[in-house]
Amino acid sequence: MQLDNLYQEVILDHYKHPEHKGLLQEFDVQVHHVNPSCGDELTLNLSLKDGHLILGWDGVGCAISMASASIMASLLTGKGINESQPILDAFVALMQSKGAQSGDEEVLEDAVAFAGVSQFPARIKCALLAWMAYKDASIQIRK
Amino acid sequence: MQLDNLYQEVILDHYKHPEHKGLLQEFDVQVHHVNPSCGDELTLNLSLKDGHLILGWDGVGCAISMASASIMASLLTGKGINESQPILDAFVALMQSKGAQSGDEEVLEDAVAFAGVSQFPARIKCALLAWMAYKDASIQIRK
Amino acid sequence: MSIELALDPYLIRSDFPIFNRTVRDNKRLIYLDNGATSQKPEVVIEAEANFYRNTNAAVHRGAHHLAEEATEAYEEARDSVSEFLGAKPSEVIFTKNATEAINLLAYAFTNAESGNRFHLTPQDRIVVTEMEHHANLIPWQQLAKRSGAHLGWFCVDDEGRLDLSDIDSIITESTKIVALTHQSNVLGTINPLGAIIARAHQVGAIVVLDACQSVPHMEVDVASLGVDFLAFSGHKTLGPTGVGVLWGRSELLEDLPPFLFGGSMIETVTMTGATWAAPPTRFEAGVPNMAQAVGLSTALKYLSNVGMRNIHAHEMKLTERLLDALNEKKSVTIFGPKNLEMRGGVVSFAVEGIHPHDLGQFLDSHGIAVRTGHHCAWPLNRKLGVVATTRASFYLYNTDADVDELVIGINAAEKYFGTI
Amino acid sequence: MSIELALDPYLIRSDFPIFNRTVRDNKRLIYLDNGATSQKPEVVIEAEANFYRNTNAAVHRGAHHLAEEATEAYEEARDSVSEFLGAKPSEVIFTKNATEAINLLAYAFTNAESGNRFHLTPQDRIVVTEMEHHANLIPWQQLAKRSGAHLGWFCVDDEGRLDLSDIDSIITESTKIVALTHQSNVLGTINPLGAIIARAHQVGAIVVLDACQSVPHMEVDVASLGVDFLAFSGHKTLGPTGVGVLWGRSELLEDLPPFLFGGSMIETVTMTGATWAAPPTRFEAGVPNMAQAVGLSTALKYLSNVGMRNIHAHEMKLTERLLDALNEKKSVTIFGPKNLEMRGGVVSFAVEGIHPHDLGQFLDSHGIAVRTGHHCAWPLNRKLGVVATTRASFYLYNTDADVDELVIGINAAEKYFGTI
Ligand SMILES: Cc1ncc(COP(=O)(O)O)c(C=O)c1O
Ligand SMILES: Cc1ncc(COP(=O)(O)O)c(C=O)c1O
Repeated sequence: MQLDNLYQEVILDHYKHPEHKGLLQEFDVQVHHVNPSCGDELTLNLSLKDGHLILGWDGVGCAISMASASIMASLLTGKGINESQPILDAFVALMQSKGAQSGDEEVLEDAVAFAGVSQFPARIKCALLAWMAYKDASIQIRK
Repeated sequence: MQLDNLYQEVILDHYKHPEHKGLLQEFDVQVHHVNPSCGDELTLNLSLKDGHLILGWDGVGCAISMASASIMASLLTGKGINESQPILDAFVALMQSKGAQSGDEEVLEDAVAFAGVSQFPARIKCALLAWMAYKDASIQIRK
Repeated sequence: MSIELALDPYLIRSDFPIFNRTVRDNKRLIYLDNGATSQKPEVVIEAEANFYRNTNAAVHRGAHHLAEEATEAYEEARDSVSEFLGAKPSEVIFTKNATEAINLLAYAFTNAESGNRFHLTPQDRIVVTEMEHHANLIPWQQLAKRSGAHLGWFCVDDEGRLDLSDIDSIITESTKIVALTHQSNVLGTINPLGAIIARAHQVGAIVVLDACQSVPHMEVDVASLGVDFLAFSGHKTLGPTGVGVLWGRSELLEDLPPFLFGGSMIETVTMTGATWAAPPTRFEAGVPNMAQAVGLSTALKYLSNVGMRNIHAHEMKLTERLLDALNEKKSVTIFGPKNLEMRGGVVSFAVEGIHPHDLGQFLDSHGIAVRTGHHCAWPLNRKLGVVATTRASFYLYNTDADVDELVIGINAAEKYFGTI
Repeated sequence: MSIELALDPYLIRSDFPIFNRTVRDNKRLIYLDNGATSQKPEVVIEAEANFYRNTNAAVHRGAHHLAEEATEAYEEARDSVSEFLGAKPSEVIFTKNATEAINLLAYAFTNAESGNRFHLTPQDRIVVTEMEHHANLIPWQQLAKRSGAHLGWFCVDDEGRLDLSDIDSIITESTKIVALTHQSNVLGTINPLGAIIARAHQVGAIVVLDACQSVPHMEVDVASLGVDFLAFSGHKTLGPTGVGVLWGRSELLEDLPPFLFGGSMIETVTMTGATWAAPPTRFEAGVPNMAQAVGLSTALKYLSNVGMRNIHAHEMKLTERLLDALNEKKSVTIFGPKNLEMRGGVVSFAVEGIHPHDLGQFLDSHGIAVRTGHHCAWPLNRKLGVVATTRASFYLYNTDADVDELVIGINAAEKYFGTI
């Protein structure tokens, strides 16, 4: 069933048990992103400690957008900011692949579960919401 | 040939040899009408002498609009203003008849030649240009 | 028995080619997104196609045979629309959609010079409601901004109805425009126009009705409604995309300044200025959407043949069936009237624990097309305290089976997402 | 021999169903009114029809299967238009016709607040030309009026060319907009853009090109043209009615305020204000003309398959044939270039002693559709000293025989009206 390509086990798990959810007490950057086509909202906190990223987030949205935030936060927390760039790039490329790629598990780890999303054009924005917020925040934090 | 219904002999005659063409030296009312869809223009002078209408006109336009001005001016000059109303009404009704009427020669005289025009929707405005100018002028002169 | 069936949706479906296709791995198409756009019967598709095949020419601009026939076809389309609405042909303006129709009006106000009845000043007031579609909200926000006029609004109560208790302090003596929807595209609520129109006209305001969700689904007669302007979209009315209608009372249209400037809407033009043609041409600049107007008129004739009362009755039957099923489910919250009183065939709801986007996706995998999101009524969503809802909206071709499939689908989604 | 025929109009005609009909008592249709609107090949008609039959749903608004397919079809249409123009997809805005495209721009200037690059003040200048279609004149007149900016223009000389001798005093340092037509819809003149664009960009003005008469008939590549905005109509380009295009450079569109307000063009909305989506959606409020966009893209593909150079060459051959015949007739005055240099396939003329309306009517009785009147370019007509002209305009399906019939028709009209 096509739907299972979209709602992979790991996505539904993160949706039900989100990680790094909750805003940070202290943070260097906070961004708020909205998906205008559906109203989903996401607030992302970013802080850099000894060159390591700490992410916290909160939001309302669908399983795809919330799981994506959860998986992204897990994946990037602890990484260096430069280290995060190829991961971001790989995720964006995966989303634009129209189902042609399955994603590099070395780089994306659990986030390869979103490969199926790229076949559902209307849902790509959901999966990207957190990542675009991160992109924005990471630009700000570099300044 | 359908075209001959439109360009009746009498219409082409009036077009080539227009009557009452030329503005009056003295007049009570002058109106200027334009057909926005083709740019045709008509100036109509009206004066009342002892209760009798005198019409003069000038303009640029197609055979239909110019012949209509000529025939109208001949028909109405010398008539009383109240007498002109049923003639105007009859002409307008003829134009709206979509070819169903042939016109009352008692009332419209030579103007029945325009009966064929009512089958050409795009040309009705041409035939009506002078008459609408007259309608406008006659309202002003009554004031 | 069959004599009692005024409307047989199965017969009607056979007129709509799209129901010959399937979606998502061979599922039957259960199209419940009629609030967004309607499907088209083959007669409408053919009417548009045949205009191109037989009659195509620029209207109002040529004396040749084709141009005559095109003009006749286009003006006959205007006649049918006016007949459908109980209006005069010269009161019907073809636009590209309802959004343009409402913007036309809002910009025309801005183009009105001092002395013109449509001229607004900072002392004036514009009134809308909290349940407006963005298309009937933002144009007025922007007009308020341009003119300095004040924007006020009626709130929506817990039942999804307009709160009219403060009507006299909302529609004040300085109110010039009251713009509201006939039927909410989210809640299904049909608004009580009588009291609002009476108060608006008492203070000399004009009433603009967004009839996008009513004209396609019920009998709408502008003469008896008493509003001053009305807008709807062709594509929600079985008609083509790319055509909408603004209706306005002729005395008002006479004085209304133009909006789009260009060919055909003029009387005379010089390098420095222009004067305007009479309505409706004043408001139709450029070569119009002729084939679409012809398609729309065919759609309205199709609707009239089925009968607008039959259509409304049919939709209410489906709505009742859905409300009955959803009212029974504890996990479901219905937004808007929970019974059939003063409501149309639009039902928005939430299913506990499942985001509308996920529910919509799940239903889609069963061939069921619903809409999820804010439905272009973001302020209303905020009022309801949700970021999005799931909406099912009916039309004449929907069946009891469509409703049942939707309910089965919702139950299955709850299992799939593990919320029950 | 036949290998040399890059374009066979007889083969092409067989793609256009309208040529199966006759006009006025069984006359062959000789359609020479392409400047007003073009005929449609069956592939375009079917593309629009098949959108309704298979893919119809509201784009960008639903997650269901049909909505996905509709969105894909609509965005693919945008891609084809951008490819045809040598532009980026995000630079292509679908409007209802070219008139709306130009009005969009003119109103967007008015919506620009102080600080925005599109904000105009009474110190600014807008420049047009004397040969503009009303659609590219009145919107700028009105913008001048709204903003207080000054409207200036290039004049047309006796040969029907723009007089650029005063270019530096017409496009002054304070000029913000230069709006002109690529090809005159009356004279056929193709304007020399190079000098004008260079001067406009030197003073920081944007150049708006009315490409209604060029995009359908010749290769137009926005990248090499160097203009900033460009508008054309679908219906003149073998496409459906009800669709037009505004193209704009992305850096400019980024900053351009919206025009029509409503659904889909927003980012966020509250009761009191809204923020806007990125281009091109910012400029496409409401459910768009989806089927028409798809039809237009099919039309552009059809044109590309025939080849824009072939089409232009073919039209120039017909134009030469007509000019040769008319130049020989003492009773005929041609308005505009009398040779093929920098001109397109549009020929306006006067026949001594016969009003254009009468000539058009006579030709129509022989099956020949030409246009008569001011062609929505009234100021140009005044400059030419006529109230109206007769215009023949060609397209890819016209034949030498069409030209010959026109010339025979003109001769016959002179006999009929007794002017020779
Ligand atoms: C040069 C020119 N500009 C603008 C237009 C307006 O196009 P439309 O009527 O399709 O908006 C036309 C055609 O009528 C034209 O020929
Ligand atoms: C209530 C309401 N108003 C306005 C609109 C806008 O209609 P359109 O998008 O066809 O312009 C819609 C539909 O989207 C609607 O439901």
